[in-house]
Amino acid sequence: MHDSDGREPEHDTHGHDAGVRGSQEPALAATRAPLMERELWRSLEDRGRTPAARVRVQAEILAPLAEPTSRRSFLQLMGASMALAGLGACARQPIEKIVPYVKQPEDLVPGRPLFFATALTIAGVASPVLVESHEGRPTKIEGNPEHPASLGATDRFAQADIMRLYDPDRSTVVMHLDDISTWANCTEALRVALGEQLAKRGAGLRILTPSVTSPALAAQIGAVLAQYPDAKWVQYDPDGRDAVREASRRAFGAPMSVRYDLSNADVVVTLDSDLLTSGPGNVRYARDFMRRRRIHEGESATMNRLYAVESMPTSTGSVADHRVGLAPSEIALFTAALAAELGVAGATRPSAALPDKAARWVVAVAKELAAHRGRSLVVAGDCLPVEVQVLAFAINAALGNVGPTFVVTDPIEVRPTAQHEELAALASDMQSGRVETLLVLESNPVYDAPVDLAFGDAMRRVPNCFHLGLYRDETAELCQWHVPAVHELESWGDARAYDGTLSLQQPLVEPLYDGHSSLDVLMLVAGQTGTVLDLIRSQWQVLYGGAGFEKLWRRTLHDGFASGSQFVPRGVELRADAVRDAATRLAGTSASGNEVVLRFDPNVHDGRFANNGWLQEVPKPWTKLVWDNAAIVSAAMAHELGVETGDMVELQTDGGKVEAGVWVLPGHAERCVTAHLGYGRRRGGNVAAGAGFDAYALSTTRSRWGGPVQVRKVAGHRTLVTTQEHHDMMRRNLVRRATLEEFTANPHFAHEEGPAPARDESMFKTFEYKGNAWGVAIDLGSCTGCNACVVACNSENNIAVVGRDQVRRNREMHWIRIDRYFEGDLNDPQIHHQPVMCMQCENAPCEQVCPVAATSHSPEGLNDMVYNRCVGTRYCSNNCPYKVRRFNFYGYQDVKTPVLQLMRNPDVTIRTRGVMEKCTYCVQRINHARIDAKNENRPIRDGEIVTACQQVCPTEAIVFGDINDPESKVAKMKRETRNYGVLEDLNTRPRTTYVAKLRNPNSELEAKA
Amino acid sequence: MSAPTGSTPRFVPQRPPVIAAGHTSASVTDKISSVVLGGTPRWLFGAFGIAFTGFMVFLFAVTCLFAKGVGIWGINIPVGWGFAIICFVWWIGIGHAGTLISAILLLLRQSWRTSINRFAEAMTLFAVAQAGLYPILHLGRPWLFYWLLPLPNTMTLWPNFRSPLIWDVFAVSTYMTVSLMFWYVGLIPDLATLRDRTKNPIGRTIYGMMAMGWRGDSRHWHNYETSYYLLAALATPLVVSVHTVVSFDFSVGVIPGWHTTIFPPYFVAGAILSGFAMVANLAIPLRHAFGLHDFITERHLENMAKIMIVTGLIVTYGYAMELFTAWYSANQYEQYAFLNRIHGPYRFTWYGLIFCNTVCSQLFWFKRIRNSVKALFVLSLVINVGMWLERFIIVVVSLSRDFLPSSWGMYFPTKFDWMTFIGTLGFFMSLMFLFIRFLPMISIFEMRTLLPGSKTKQEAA
Amino acid sequence: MPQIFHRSANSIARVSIFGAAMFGIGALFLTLAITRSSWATRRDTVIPQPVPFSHSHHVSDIGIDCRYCHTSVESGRYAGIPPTQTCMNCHSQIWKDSPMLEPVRASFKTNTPMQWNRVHDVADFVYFNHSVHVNKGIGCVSCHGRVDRMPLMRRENTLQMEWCLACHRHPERFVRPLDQVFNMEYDAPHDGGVLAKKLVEERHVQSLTNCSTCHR
Amino acid sequence: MKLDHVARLYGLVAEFDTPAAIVAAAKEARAAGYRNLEAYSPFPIEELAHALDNHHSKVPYLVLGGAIAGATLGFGLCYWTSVIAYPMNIGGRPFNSWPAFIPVTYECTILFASLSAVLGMLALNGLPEPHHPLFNVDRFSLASRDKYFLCIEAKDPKFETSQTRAFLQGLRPSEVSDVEY
Repeated sequence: MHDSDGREPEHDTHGHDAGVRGSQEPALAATRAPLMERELWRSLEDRGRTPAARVRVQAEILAPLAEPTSRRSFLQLMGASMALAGLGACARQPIEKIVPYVKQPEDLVPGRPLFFATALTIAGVASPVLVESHEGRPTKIEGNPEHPASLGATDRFAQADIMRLYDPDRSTVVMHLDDISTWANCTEALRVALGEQLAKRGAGLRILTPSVTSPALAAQIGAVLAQYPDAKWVQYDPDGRDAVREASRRAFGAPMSVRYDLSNADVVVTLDSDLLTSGPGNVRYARDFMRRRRIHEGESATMNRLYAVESMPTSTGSVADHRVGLAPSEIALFTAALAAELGVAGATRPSAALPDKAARWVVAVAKELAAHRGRSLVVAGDCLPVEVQVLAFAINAALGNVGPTFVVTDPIEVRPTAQHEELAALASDMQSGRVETLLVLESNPVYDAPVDLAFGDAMRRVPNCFHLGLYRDETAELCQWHVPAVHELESWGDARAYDGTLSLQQPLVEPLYDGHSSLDVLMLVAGQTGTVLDLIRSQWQVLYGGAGFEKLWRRTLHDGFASGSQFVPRGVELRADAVRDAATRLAGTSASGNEVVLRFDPNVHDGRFANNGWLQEVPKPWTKLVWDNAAIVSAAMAHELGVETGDMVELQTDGGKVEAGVWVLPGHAERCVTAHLGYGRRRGGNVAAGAGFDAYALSTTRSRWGGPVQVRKVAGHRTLVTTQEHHDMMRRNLVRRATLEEFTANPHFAHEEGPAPARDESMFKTFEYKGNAWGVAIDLGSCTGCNACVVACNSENNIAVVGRDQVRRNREMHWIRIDRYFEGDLNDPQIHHQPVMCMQCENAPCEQVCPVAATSHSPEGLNDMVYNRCVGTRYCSNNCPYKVRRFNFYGYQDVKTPVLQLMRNPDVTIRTRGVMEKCTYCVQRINHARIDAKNENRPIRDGEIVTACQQVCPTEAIVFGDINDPESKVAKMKRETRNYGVLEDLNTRPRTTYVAKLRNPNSELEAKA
Repeated sequence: MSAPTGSTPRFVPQRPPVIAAGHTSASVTDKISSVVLGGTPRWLFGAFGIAFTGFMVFLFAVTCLFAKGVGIWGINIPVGWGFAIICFVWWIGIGHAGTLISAILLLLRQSWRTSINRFAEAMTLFAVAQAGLYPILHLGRPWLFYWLLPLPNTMTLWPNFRSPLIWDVFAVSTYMTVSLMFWYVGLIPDLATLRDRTKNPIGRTIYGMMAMGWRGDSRHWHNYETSYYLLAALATPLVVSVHTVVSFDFSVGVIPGWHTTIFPPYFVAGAILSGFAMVANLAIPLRHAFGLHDFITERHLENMAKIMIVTGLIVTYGYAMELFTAWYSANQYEQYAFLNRIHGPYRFTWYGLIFCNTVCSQLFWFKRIRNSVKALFVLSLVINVGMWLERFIIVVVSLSRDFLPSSWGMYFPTKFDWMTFIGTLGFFMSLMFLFIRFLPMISIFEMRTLLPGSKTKQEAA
Repeated sequence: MPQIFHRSANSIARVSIFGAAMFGIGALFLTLAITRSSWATRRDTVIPQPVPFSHSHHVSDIGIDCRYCHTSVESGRYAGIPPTQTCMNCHSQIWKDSPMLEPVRASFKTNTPMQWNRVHDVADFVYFNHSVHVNKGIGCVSCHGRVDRMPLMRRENTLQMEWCLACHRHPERFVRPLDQVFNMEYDAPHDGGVLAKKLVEERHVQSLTNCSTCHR
Repeated sequence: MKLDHVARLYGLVAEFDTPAAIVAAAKEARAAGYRNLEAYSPFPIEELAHALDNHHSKVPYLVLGGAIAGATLGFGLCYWTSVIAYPMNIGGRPFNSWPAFIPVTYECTILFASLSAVLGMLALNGLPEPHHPLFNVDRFSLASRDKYFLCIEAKDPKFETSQTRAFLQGLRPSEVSDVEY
């Protein structure tokens, strides 16, 4: 896993053994006793005695050998190779242990996973999930189909969270300064500190938490504040939606939450917002949005239309019908102009001129919006200034969208606050020594607070800092006390989803380490006893008290949320003066000089996922950059600066300066540099170490999301690693595409190159596939390139993280990749996403060339890959036209770190060194379904099998099923005229086909463009 | 040999003879066997030392490979094959000259072959031995190489006989075996000679065993010749088939630049070209070192040069034809694959290839160049480089840019790639030197047949 | 020139040539023999267990049904090794002081699991599922042999791929009525495969020999 | 070399200097009715084989046999493994994808043919035979250099030591010597 440069190959020299199965060895030692009871697995004990292990030992001796070798290590090498040579012979299987339960849980069938509904939170907002649990080990996270915020899908972050649970870098012990301490000592210290505070009514006590939507937690904090009236509770999240809250306060008189209903929107305008793939509710938004876009034969051919105005190109922008790149200040002007154009009351046209493309847009977009009153939507990104937010509200109000598409509700935060102001106040209090005891609960301000607060220095002045967190991070480092936090899958809790739906969190596994939750700690502070569960139950009783609570509670446990707890839309009164005020302020501004755009990274978000190998290695949309962030600029600006991708530039704001590698990105706005936050972690863990630069150094309270910047070229070079160097489709008809008009005019546009070769177009008689014939259809129009499928596949199929250096050598292991092609003007390109996994060709070129028949065809048309038969000639990969096969050039799988063994999917073999691997259509899921069906002596139902990528996809772009069943969803999709196979003229007969992409451009703009 | 017309001055009056005048059966015997029976010249120690160091480098690289995995090489996805397969094909190619010279030229009664066939065959063996290593080394799990053999096992699994790699296994091992037998059979009478000449008792025992008690009985000679000719007749189609099968590794694939029907002929031609180049590279120094100018004459060198002209033309035709087919096919993938060879990031290899194999091989049209030993030696070296480049282009350049631009990628050899390559050169030369030192590098008994004194007819007449 | 070799050398030479060939072939057969030997496969070798549990006693003497202990055999991948609880159901009453059963009681008291040694152990990359075999009418005996005659558990079959395939290629030779699956004494009717044919049809028994049936 | 028994005579051997001489001698010996003759030369002399009437070789038949066996075995192996032993759907190709089996068949043919050529030759020549009475003759070592030998074996019905020696002397050899066991 963390074996980034593959220095320590895990050999599997057991002649007939391709690998350790994922489930085999949860190192019981490393996990706590209660977990041990649940393990039915064979234990690690004998492992040291297996030949594989013996060689591994030698391999470790050899580890330093990557570089030039001394005589000694040469001799060691000789030894190792002798051993290897000898081990070709058949070896004897070691005797393994069976560890049954002492008392077996009733509902548990060994080998059958159980699913539990719970929720994960980012910035307090719940994303509802179902968690697959194997004998008490959570192994896979899925969306919660019943929950309105998920409908069965999740985003990439939720998928990757399982790896955070098992992250070996998680903090495991209570630390006092730099010494290992105990929970008892910590509580004692806390008691003493609080004792002092009790006297002065908590005047010196501060509690810092992330945004809180959890009623239980809020109530608990309330209880604490009751005892310490003068204490202060500060909420801070780098991605707290301050601007939105503030805007709603100004526009509606009270801080409100805003959510969108895209199922009613015909025209959507996003202003610097990655609506569809990040932020609260993105999963649901993506689903609703795409459902309004998909066109099926016979149905009325209507599509919604998306205009994206953004500085850094986002996934949302990539699926927009029209995209324009504008610097943030220009976006502000654009909004103002749009409001004016629409005749919004109080709006004034800005004095400063817009780029003419933008100017054209204002007219066209306004026209379009006006034509769709009540069925349109304007979305302002969370990072835009309050004024822009206000205007966006105003526009929606003016268009009568408030209600149908633009939904205003009570705030989902229990106590909505201007977080940055609170944090600033806290910082100054600390500076001036007014703070004596600080509780930092699961947040990391030292890393992610604006630099000008000098939060770290301020904290040094606080005598008692207590930190609770998953990692011993930058903040923990400066606290006297650090307590390891429990992961959300280890603890009870509750939180609200983006729409206010109250979701319950339940523990999937006993805490792996001596961890505690915020609730724990706060109960301690409040001097309460009892369990967290009781606390939550009592809190819920308050909410849903009365008779039948037990019933509701049990149902909630099952569903994962209280159904119907969604917040109801509120009618709101827009304050004209607020609009006028905002408009005039914007009208004054002008767009000039270079700006830096600070945004959350698509992979590591605000930095909380920086130590997550899966997310680090997932290629970012648009750039396909991995393991790094960069100073992203447009081609024109790069030319202006005289830099190319990889050159170093220095970015300087009033906050400070950083050096960053340049990435030239087609479609990026002019006059601005995008720097993604969340990298450059100083105490982020082994995975995060060395990845990227810390863009928070540029963020100040005045310009948190960027502002004026000096950019200058400096010496040096950084190898920015990408998984795809070539953006050009080379006039190869890989992603077939058309506009809605073109399609209606010519429904067969996808087959202009002629149809696929006939089935009998071969000198051989072709195989007939009776019974089930598995296939996949992918709707290219729906793919946002959000990467959720890639992470889901990693998790489902135990795919190794290979690390920056190996990716640089084109050795990433992803079974599914999202190819990205640019089309058209370099400064304003169209982008196409194409998810590519094994096509399961019926005439598979890979199979024929394998000398040992390690890959062959199943009667259901699967391209079986047998890892334990593979000898690793790599011939199959060479001969694969789609290059979807992946090879273990080293032993990439970490089979040593015990805790990582718990993470593995027990149904998928762990591949060892020298073995080829590839997508299997999740054959393990197919087999489970088949076995269930056979046991019940019935055929497999359509939809009974979903592949990991299909299940997670927020936009339902991927459909798997039986193509021999004419009624199956996949068969229907494959009957569409737009359905085509990539490279099908090679007569490979891919089972994975694509439904050509449709765009719905505004003819007016298209003509001018 | 029994009808050595090719060598009688009658037919080729203007050319130098294949063996200098004034030699008798005795002088030939003593001259050639003295190389073996005489002491070891000092330079041989030095040369062997260098070669053996190379061999050690090879062992080191291989040990690292087994200990750490093929990841130490530059290979990746899409370029799954690198130096290993390039060298495999290259060595196999070089391995063609030996059998070709001994078999085909024998059948064609080209008696000038006689003085070079022995070490050409040895060269074949050692080259094929090098080639044979690579398919095993390049495996991800080399310790399972035996899964490529049709051995009964508890999995009831068998090799996939549709895979060209299995064809390789059979072709190369057959070629190895047959060449070995051909070489050994040819050696038997000379081993007898050495047995009877050597003063050293150990040597005598060893040569004695290897000679199997050969006495030169006329009945033996008859069976011997029959089977030797039959072997030649069998080796000829074999030698053609081997590189054909090797070329299948690529032409059976679907990758643009691989999927070509012209591969078999032009692989074979290329093989012969590089084979003769290598023979020239070995023959010229040896001839100097051991003063064998009488036996390896200008005529031999010139003939080799001529063969290089022809095979050089054939491969050139191959290159041209590839380009033409790509253009004519109107298949955009094919067309791009070849444009990429000329314009792509690896273009220099393609230009190098054209220079080495086309330009240089055709320089031999000039008699002055053809007859200059130095030129021949240098150009042969160049041609060997060229043939290596050809394989590099076929393997790496084709793979680096195939169908989906999204998965295009470059291949850069690592130090381990180079060590494995240089290493085999050392391995090869070490074996070569051992052979020169301990076995007659020119077939003595066949030389005898070339002597005027060996004719019965003229005297009888 | 004196003779180099004694005349015996002639025969020695010829014999040694054939000898070499013979040696090669012999070595091959030896390897095959070893891989199938009970040493390599642990077939028919009794592996020591913390408690010398006797299937023959519990099955044939007492007549406990397989499913009493192996609860998940019909529903899950694993037949299921009984939790200590199951043992204690009876052994808290009978033999409750037997020293032989001390480990069981200890496990129950200290709430630490028993650690049995695996007898039927397929390679880690083989995904065998009990439920589907049982539900298609493959009797326990077919793989595990007459456990009712095994005082101490041992592996009856090699569990090697060729052995699996023997059945997967001809399931009809092994299927039995569902009510006979757990019957140790079941004896297939000698009706020329009429019953087998019927069972195969109504249970949709397939001969699955493709790789992903067992390997993923 | 010590002989552990009374030396008996294997035959008489005459040494000649030129190929022509030995051919002539061989012809005369045959004419004189000797049948158990052996002629030794440093290189093959076709006339000599004719003179001694041993130019019929069985090697070609062996090779043909080997070739046929090889072909059958090669194709048989491919066919049996991929059609009968474990038929698999490999890339949609039929079980019996015979065109793909040709290379293996071909190589096996050549391998077996060549093996039978070499082994056959050795067998027919009774090799290996490191020990042979002729090696007791000191000058015989020149047979592998530039001398030619004609040997009349004692087991020849017409053989009578003194007569035969006289006969050989009559052939004007450079030397006649006894061949002892």
